[in-house]
Amino acid sequence: MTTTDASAPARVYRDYAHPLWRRLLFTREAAIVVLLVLVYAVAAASVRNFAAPITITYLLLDVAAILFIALPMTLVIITGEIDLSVASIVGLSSVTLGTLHQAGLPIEAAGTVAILVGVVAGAINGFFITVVGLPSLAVTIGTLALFRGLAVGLLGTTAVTDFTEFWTDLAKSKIPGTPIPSVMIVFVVLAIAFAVLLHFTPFGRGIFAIGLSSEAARFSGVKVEQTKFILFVLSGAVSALAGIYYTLRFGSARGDNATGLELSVIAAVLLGGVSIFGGRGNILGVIAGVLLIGILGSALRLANVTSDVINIITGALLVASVVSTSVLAWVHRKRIGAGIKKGPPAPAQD
Amino acid sequence: MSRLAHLLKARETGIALALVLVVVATTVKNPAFLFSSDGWRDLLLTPSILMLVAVGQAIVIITRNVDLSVGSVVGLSAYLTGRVFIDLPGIPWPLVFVIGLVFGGLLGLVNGALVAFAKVPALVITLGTLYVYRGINVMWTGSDRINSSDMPREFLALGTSSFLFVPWLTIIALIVLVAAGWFLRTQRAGRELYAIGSDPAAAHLYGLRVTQRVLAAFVVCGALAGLAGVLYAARYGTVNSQAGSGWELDAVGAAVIGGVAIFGGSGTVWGAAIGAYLLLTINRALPVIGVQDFWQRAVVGVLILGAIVLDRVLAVRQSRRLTEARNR
Amino acid sequence: MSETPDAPAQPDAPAVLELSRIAKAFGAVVALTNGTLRLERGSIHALVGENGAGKSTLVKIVAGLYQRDAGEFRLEGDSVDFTSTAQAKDAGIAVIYQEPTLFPDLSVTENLFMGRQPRGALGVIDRRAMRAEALELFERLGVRIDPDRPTLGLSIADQQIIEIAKAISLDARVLIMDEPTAALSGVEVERLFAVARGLRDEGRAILFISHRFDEVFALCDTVTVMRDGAYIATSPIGDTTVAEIVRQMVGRDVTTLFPKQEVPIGDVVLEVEHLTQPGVFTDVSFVARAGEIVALAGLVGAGRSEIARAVFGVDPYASGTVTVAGRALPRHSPAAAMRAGIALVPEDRRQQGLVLSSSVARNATLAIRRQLARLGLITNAAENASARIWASRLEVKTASLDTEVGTLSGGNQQKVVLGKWLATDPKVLFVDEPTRGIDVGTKAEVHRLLSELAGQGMAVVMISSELPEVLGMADRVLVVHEGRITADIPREEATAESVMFAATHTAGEAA
Amino acid sequence: SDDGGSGGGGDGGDNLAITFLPKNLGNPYFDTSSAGGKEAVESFDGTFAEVGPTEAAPDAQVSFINTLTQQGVGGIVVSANDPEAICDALNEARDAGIKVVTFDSDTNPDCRDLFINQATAEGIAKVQVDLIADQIGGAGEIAILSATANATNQNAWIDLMKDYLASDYPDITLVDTVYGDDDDQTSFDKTAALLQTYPELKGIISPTTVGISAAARYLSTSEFKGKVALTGLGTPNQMRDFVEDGTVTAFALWNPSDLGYLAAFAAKALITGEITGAKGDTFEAGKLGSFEVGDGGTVLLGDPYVFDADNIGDFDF
Ligand SMILES: Nc1ncnc2c1ncn2[C@@H]1O[C@H](COP(=O)(O)OP(=O)(O)OP(=O)(O)O)[C@@H](O)[C@H]1O
Ligand SMILES: Nc1ncnc2c1ncn2[C@@H]1O[C@H](COP(=O)(O)OP(=O)(O)OP(=O)(O)O)[C@@H](O)[C@H]1O
Ligand SMILES: [Mg+2]
Ligand SMILES: [Mg+2]
Repeated sequence: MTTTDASAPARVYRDYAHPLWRRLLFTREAAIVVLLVLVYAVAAASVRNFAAPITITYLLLDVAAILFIALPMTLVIITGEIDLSVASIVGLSSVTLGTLHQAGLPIEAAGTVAILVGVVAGAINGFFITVVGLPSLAVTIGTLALFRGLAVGLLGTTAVTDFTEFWTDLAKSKIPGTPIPSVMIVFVVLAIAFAVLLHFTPFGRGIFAIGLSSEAARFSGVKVEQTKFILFVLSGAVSALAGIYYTLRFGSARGDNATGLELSVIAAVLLGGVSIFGGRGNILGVIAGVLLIGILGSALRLANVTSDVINIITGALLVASVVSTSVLAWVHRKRIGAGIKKGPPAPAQD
Repeated sequence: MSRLAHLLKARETGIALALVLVVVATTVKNPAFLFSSDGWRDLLLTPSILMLVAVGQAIVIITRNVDLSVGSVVGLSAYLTGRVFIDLPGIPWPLVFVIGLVFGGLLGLVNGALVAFAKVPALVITLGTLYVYRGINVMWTGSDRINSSDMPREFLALGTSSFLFVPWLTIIALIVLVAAGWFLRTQRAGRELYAIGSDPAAAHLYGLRVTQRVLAAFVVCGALAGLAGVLYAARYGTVNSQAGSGWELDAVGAAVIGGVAIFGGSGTVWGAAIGAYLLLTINRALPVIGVQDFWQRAVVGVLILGAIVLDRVLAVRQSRRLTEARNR
Repeated sequence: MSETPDAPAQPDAPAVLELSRIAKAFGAVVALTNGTLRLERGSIHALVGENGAGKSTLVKIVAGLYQRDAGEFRLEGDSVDFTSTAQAKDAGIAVIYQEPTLFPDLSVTENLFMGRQPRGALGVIDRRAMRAEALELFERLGVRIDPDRPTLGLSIADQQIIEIAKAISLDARVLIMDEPTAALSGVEVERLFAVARGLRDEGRAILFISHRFDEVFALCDTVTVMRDGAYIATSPIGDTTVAEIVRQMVGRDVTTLFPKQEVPIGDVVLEVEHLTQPGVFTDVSFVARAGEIVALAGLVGAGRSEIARAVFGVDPYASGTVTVAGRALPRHSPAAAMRAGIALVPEDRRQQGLVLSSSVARNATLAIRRQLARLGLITNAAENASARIWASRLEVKTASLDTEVGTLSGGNQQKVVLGKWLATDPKVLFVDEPTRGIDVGTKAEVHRLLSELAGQGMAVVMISSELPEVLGMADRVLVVHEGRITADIPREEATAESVMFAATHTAGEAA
Repeated sequence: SDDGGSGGGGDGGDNLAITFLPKNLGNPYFDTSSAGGKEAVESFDGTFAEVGPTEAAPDAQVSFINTLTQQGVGGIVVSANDPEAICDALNEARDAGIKVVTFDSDTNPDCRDLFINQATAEGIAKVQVDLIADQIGGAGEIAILSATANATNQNAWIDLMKDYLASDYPDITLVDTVYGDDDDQTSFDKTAALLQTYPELKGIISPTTVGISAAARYLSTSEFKGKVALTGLGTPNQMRDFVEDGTVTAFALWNPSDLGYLAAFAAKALITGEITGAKGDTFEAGKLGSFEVGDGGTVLLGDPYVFDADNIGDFDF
């Protein structure tokens, strides 16, 4: 079946409007990666001791929890939702692990239960957001308090610290012959899994479609609610995993572990080029975003810059990154004048 | 519809009822919660400062935005208050209120300008300024702190003393609340804030000055956070670089509990104020009722969830009623 | 535009509103090339033209929402340049936009008076006066709407009435109505006309945009026709005919447009039985056979789209069954419907049909992303390959496959939606207003395509508000009225009269 | 004088770059101890620095310790937020040749070389209980307002206080322990809650300088002023007003400045190899004289000092 007129010259469809190098180079992600490399190079050249391999070890150990949680958070934000309860789930998982271990369970079993707790926590978020239909920002502000309260309530003043050395050492061990912590193996596996899920599966295509237009996605057979539910459960599970890592790394299970981490995660994800309106972002950019914040912090601390200045720089970077995107988009619109952009306020259209 | 029926159906009524319930239950358990001069004073006083921040937050949320930097603004302005007293000895203390308001307003202006002109999401911008403002605060304060001895007695007295059994801070907060409530309900500009939050695209089509109004909402929110910072200094007497940290979620929580829809367009500052009172009163009541210190956060979380679910149920019921009314 | 004639001769007195050679482009999309219009005091002026002719764009330029790229805009003879809708409002121009622009959380009264509420001392809004004024307005329009309820959940018709009331109460010298009657019933339309005539007699100028010629002829005294963003002609209503206007609108005779091939009709593919969703549609039963084009006709708001959406599973339904090729479908599951072989080209292409800020390739393959996956993995290469096939079959005009689909012209967007669904190789294809907003040439192409698809054994269910399209394309016409199917008219018996009669009368009354 | 990574090797001699890592910055108690440390380090021509988190979070100190390890400082003087969480980081620092001295709040003994104890835990617990018992007349309800729930030193003292109360003051009941997180506002509000929850309350012990000053500030303006006794550990500068206005009669503390001073000298002695941290080692600590390492690698500063209206004027820290 064809409607092509045999006499008419066949139209040629290029796959891409721009060559590969341009498409790769002129993206938010590329900008972040370039910035990352630049910052690393400048720091290595100018900050004493920064170039040492141990920097990489410490840096990765420090940002590992953020890296983990950033993965599902990326997917959640791409669907246009948000999960503020992740750090509280870290605390809850840490406390679960600690209490059960204290009660005599081996780490493997206690860890499994901790992850299940994370799954349940994520499912609670998912239930309120997709079944009851509440805004995720409000729901997860509530569960942020709830999960943290449970965590702190369960352990009270005590902290569980008597973890088997095998596990606490494992959490900090390096891949033999490299400065890279072995926990990065787990991360790389997870990151590949999430990247494939987001960028190379029908499920991932659905995630993007939901973020850009959930109505159009629903009309295309994307199971919007189910997808979001799964993502919140994933977010809970991975946060719980991060909680286990956190606990073992510091050898201390406490209810207030990782307090406030949610904002660091979200800041890093947004810096990595994910749009808070949903529909845009990629895993590579997010990883670069997390590492950028980590490297900046590590280099500045080594240069004896105080944490307040580091915070200012982080915040300013975040603001600059979105404002610059918005300004670039505006310039782009001025130049080619397309009238369609996502995000309020846009004039209603026919 | 009679006024009474109207009042009973208002979204704020349920939450106000919950507040009354908490107070009554706690008082029954321990009469001192209400019937002692400190109990009465703290009941009114403790939530007053958060209330100011929640009122500002509600105004911003009504326009379908959010301001996460309020906690940092409170901290900065509280420290500024102390610095003013130290660096400008003899300054008449009422002037610091003006300074706090203006200063907070300026910080709000930065947020508002970025949101309104650069057209970037408020959540991201104010998350960024949350870090920046707090960082500036820490940099400025260092390990310094303001002690009560640095501030004039009359000013500090504001933080605790009362007028006709109502603490001064509460009176200030109430005046602001009434003014904000009055403005939002009776002034054109106030109604336009609702319109903008209800449907920004329609507001644009309609010719409302969206940019200007959103900017103003952020300035007001910042100014109220600034005022809250001044009151913080008066109430707590000591200010270090962490004053007000974490208040952003309390303020958003208070507004949401009080029935301000997170996607804008509906809710009142009265609701947000009651939400703030409920949030902090629960916090104070739980130990009296016998809930252990550590479990209180969990109860607060359940409460927030309960409030938004209730709000949702009411909204669904109303929309069903409206649909049925249409198919009359 | 070589065929563009000169603007009408200029009388001496300046018109209230005068537009000449207005141009406006949205990036690659040229909406207006020569917007020309002269609106006189005490006159009701019709503006007609096909979908996408640029009528609404012209209105939005007058309203100050868009700024023109070129041309002249005079108000009472003075050149003006609005940069905001507020300025236009202040200059005495009231606009009813094509899409309602109400604030759902606010009360009806507040919606009417937003930004110009009556005020008392201290600038306090006088709610009592405002409410009284609202009631008075509704009285004048002869409608009963509770002024205190929020506009959330109001029917499209009621929303439209509020828009009208809002515009009237502005007391403007120029009133522009962009398809105000699209959602109204006969009684309400009559009321509106009475009010409009009253305003005309007071000396105001009214611009009336409509696709309904009967209304144009009943109400207006002058008519201006636009095509492809350009002015075609202005004539006093008495000097022209429907046929003449249509010829000016389309540029050729319309009868050649609807070529439905005669093909043998096969077995029943889709069977819908007793579908009911309270308040939306009731006891809807119909079948569609292989090779058949079934048209769902009816007035706007009759519930045709809702029926299609429910069958496809996007909307829920309370009772009834949907069967495809003998297998019953679960409710409320588009994924299941797609697996069974149903496809739906929705009416709102920009919201429902396309992910506007995504690429052509991603859109064209969104519905078949699972089929394209190998071992669960999907690649850009696979998507591009599939998208290229459909882009070339439908001759989509796009620079590349990774172009944002929102930047394509409306017709090409519609082709992408069609391609997206044809790629699923459906047994039953629902098309809801498939030719809305697409140009004449493409329209013929779409018709040819639908006819070809039927010829290959697909069952096509077409929802259309254009009677000629329905009559030209359909093997069978099902008429929907207030959520019920009131008539099932075979091709031979389908005439404008029989369809319109069924569309405006309940089942009992229908012959 | 401090250019960050200056530590690495010094000029052939011992690396006297000593960095203080308090629980958090902006805490007057630690400001004073760091000042003492600075005085000491300068007196022996070392390089003094102070780094730290803005909030007393358990894990926040780790990245600072790591950074110091990378910078290769000679010694770290730290007050631990969590006995366990920073342990491994400290051990890594020690593996890199850095001497680790804890002060004020200890870690597990196997993660540091020395602990400079401000006073024996028993002594600290005893002085506070004795003070409150004296102020409330030996009988009635009391409560404790502590720092963070996991603070090592506070928790140890509180346990000892309970034992001591049970054995020596059977008529005093400890009704509750609440946690102000070493945060002014939280401590302030918790004080209010305590007073309301326990109308019969006779006294509050706050074994933390942040807590006691916040509690004093609340009390000074409340109806309970003069009725509910308050004591604990506070700095004279913060408590002066409240002692003068009668809210507080007496409270205890050691001299934090001396504590920092001693810790710095201990670090120096370790770095120069003068001592190894073994029991029985002795070292000179400048103006404070000579000290001996006791059991469990602990050095004791002395006994807590009681401040009251008569002597508070003599102190400025
Ligand atoms: N904001 C916009 N951005 C891009 N293209 C636009 C925009 N608004 C209108 N267009 C395009 O301009 C052309 C004219 O649209 P317009 O809405 O003026 O048509 P119309 O005559 O009102 O049609 P209808 O009868 O369907 O209302 C169309 O091709 C449309 O797609
Ligand atoms: N009572 C109502 N309340 C709110 N929205 C309504 C109501 N009735 C119809 N609508 C909306 O109005 C639009 C037109 O209604 P519907 O789709 O049922 O009509 P239709 O017969 O398909 O006509 P068309 O497709 O030509 O608009 C739809 O978007 C529908 O959601
Ligand atoms: Mg139009
Ligand atoms: Mg329809």
